[in-house]
Amino acid sequence: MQISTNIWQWISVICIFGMWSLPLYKDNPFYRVCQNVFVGSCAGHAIGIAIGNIVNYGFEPLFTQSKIDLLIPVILGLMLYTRFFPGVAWLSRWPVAFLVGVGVGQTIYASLRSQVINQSIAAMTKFPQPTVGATINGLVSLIGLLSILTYFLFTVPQSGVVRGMSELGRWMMMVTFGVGFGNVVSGRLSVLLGELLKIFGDWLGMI
Amino acid sequence: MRKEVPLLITFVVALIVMLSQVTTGNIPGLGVAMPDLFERYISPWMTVVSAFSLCLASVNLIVVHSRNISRKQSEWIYSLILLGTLVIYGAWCTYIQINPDNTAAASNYSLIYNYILSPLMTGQWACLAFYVASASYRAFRARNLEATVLLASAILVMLGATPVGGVIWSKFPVIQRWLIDIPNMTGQRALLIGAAVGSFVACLRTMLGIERGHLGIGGS
Amino acid sequence: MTIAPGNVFGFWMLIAISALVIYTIRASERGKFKVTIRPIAGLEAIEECVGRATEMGRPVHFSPGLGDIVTTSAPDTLAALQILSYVTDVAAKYDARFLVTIRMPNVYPLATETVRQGYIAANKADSYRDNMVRYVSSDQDAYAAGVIGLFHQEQVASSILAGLYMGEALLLAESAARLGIMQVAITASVMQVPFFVAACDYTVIGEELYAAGAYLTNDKGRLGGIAGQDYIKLIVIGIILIGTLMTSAGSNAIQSLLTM
Amino acid sequence: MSLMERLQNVDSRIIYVLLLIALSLPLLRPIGIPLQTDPMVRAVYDIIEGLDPEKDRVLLSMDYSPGAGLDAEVSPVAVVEHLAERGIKWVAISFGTTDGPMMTNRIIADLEARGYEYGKDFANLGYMAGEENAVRLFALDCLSVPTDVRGNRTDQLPVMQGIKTIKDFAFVMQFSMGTPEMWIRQVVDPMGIKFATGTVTVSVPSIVPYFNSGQVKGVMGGVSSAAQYELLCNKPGRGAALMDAQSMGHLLIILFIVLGNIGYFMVKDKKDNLAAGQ
Repeated sequence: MQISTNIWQWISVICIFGMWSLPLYKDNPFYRVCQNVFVGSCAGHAIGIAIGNIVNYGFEPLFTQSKIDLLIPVILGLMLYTRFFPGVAWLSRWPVAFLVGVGVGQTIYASLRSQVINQSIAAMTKFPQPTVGATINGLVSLIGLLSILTYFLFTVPQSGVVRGMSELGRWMMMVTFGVGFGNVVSGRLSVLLGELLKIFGDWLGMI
Repeated sequence: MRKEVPLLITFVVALIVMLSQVTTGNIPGLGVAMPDLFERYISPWMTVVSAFSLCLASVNLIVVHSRNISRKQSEWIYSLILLGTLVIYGAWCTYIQINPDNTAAASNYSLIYNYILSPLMTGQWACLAFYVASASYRAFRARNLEATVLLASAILVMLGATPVGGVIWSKFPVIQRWLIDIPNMTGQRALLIGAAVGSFVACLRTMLGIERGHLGIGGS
Repeated sequence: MTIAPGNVFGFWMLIAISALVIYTIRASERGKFKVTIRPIAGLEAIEECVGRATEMGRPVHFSPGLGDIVTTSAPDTLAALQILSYVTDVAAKYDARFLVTIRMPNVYPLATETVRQGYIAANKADSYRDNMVRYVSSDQDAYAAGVIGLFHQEQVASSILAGLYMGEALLLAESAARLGIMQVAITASVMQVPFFVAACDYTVIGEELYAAGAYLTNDKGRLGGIAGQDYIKLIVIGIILIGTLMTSAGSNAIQSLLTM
Repeated sequence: MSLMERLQNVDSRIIYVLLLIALSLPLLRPIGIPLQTDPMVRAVYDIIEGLDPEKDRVLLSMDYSPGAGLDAEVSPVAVVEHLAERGIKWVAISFGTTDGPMMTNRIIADLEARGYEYGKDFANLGYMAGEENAVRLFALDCLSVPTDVRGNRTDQLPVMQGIKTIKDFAFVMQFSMGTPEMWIRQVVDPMGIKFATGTVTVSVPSIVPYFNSGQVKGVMGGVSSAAQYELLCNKPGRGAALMDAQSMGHLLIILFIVLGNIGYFMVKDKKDNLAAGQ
């Protein structure tokens, strides 16, 4: 065992313990300090990056490469702040409308193309499959898919076949969620293991 | 003007972005293609406007905490700590962004980033492992048949995912594979299709200005 | 300008289903057909959430999720904002202490506007405070840390989480559960649902997120949109069934059509 | 309070401490539980075994950041170790995150310390901005990156000689924290290259459909894949020790679920009996 003599190593381990003190002990001043340092530093870092973006992607090309079109986002950006002046507060809707437009435009076709159409194509299986097992798997997939889609039919009265299908759909979803949970467990444990390696390896020198 | 312009902006921008994904070739009469329009204008504009909105949101953060401090509200000391670190990181990071040549400042900043901010982040992440454990214990109860199905598939996957499962029974990894490949893939696919349909309609309503509450314009 | 190869079918399908949805919205608005949605238990619980907090004299927390409005998470966030609009109404009605936390800076102006308008509409403009909507941090981990801090500091009584969530979902939900906070989660993020199911009192899943706005407000136009959504799903089910039959018969015509 | 009620109400902190112990002990004293190899991991190994060290070169797309921790980092370390062992030359580039080049440098530092030569055995082309568009651009013209992270001209690097487009690489592997759609859309489908991916455990189920369809030839997901890979290479490293800890963690969590349920049913039965007796 050889404890690290690097001051930064100590600081980083203190930070880890600070964050852990909430679950392992309870709400306490040490945790609160760490938590506020964390939120403050992340917010500060983000401000730095944002101002960097305004300068490097806005003012710099605007003034040195005279890309006049960049006046538009700069003005739109400044319009966000008109909300503080009641008379012209309505102007702050413009940049918001721009941002929403970008998001909506990005999604409207992409979700249809990559999620609806491509996934539908992937769902079209050839029956019968070469083996009995594969055929059964194919049937499970097809019926499962249709039943979950049926579950999400909001306006169709839930009776008869629809009811049966959507019940089945709920079951399929429960399996999916169970698999999701089981799978995430190993991922989360790995992160904790990584921290333990830091503590036992880099800091205490036991590994 | 107050209502129409924002709705028009959303529509036009959304149309350009959408068409940039669908079309190729120049727009008749303009000599520029939709994808270029998006890459050269809309996308960099968005970066700049987003940066301004981050500053706006930060103003809110600073105001809320300054108020806590000036009114000496309970726990104002934590607000002071938050603002203090915000100023240090904010000023330092801004300096580096604007003066990329100063490598000394950058390497010092990476020290406080790598050894303070980063361990706080991963420390917090690691808490997820704790919470997974306590949620498993406290909440994953076989209250009804559906919950039992969820539990059973979770346990089977966990057993299959680690070597110890294979040691207990050699079929666990096979079952895990099957659960991931067949029912899980089916479920994911169905939820993906459903969500895409839902989000399509939401986008359409917003693009056409039927949904406008987020702009603070009442009534549809 | 031409449609890029591989997008021909998609483009025309977009046009066709857009027309279909616009038609169902208009028809529903004019009362041509009546749309009823099956009950969604989790959404009914929102009022209980706010009521409980009011009784206890402690705040209600709302989060519109970790998603942005300039990326493909836009619809999730917009749907969450519709829910926010409803929660604001209820909070204003009950005079509850209200707290909205924001991760994405772009969402901040939208959320403040939604809440402010909500209070004005409820004739409670005086009760609106500018610290009701708080930006926390654009980093998802720091956001979670900040919100957990607020849970402790403000002694939050109930929490409504709507929109897109990532790994932090469990950090928020389990910390709240340990404090005995009543929670409703509404999300289409498949990976996070099991954790919400484990830690929250009510979970509304998948596409129900996008239907929530219509469900809560009973707005005829929105309900018409939901009906349109159902028709699209029926079309998709039809395409998959026909495609499967034709594939089994040895033809790839449907696949070729869809990837045209 | 009866034992059963107590079993239902164990303090979370006790659970956390038990979890810490269960994970720490195997780290300090590895048990050596035998591993089974996943066909998706084996596929990656087989591809690299099949490469010719004389002429084949490999491209690694390093798209993960330190935030993802160990789960993202172990797979590339195991694969690069295998490449180095077999003497296959590789080139790294990053599209997904600006942290990518730094993560590559960590791996390179270790190799250089053991006598491998930068520029001849491997190179780090740094970060290329533009996400999907950048991937497409690089695939069509690999020299569109003018210099590497050390300021060498890309076309002068010995390891880059004869490489013009992505098709000149015998094998491409992306290491990320998510799913490889970017590469599939822009390169794999249109240009038909041999492609595999390494990611974090959580993302594996979403990649399975692409493995089944053959678009992705092999998948590594997190610590467990890396441990299996090290075993295939006969070089048990960190991964194998971590897997023992993983196993213990999983068993403990399953135990918690079972205990919670036993307590729940016992108490419920008792209540049901009381209700029936009244």
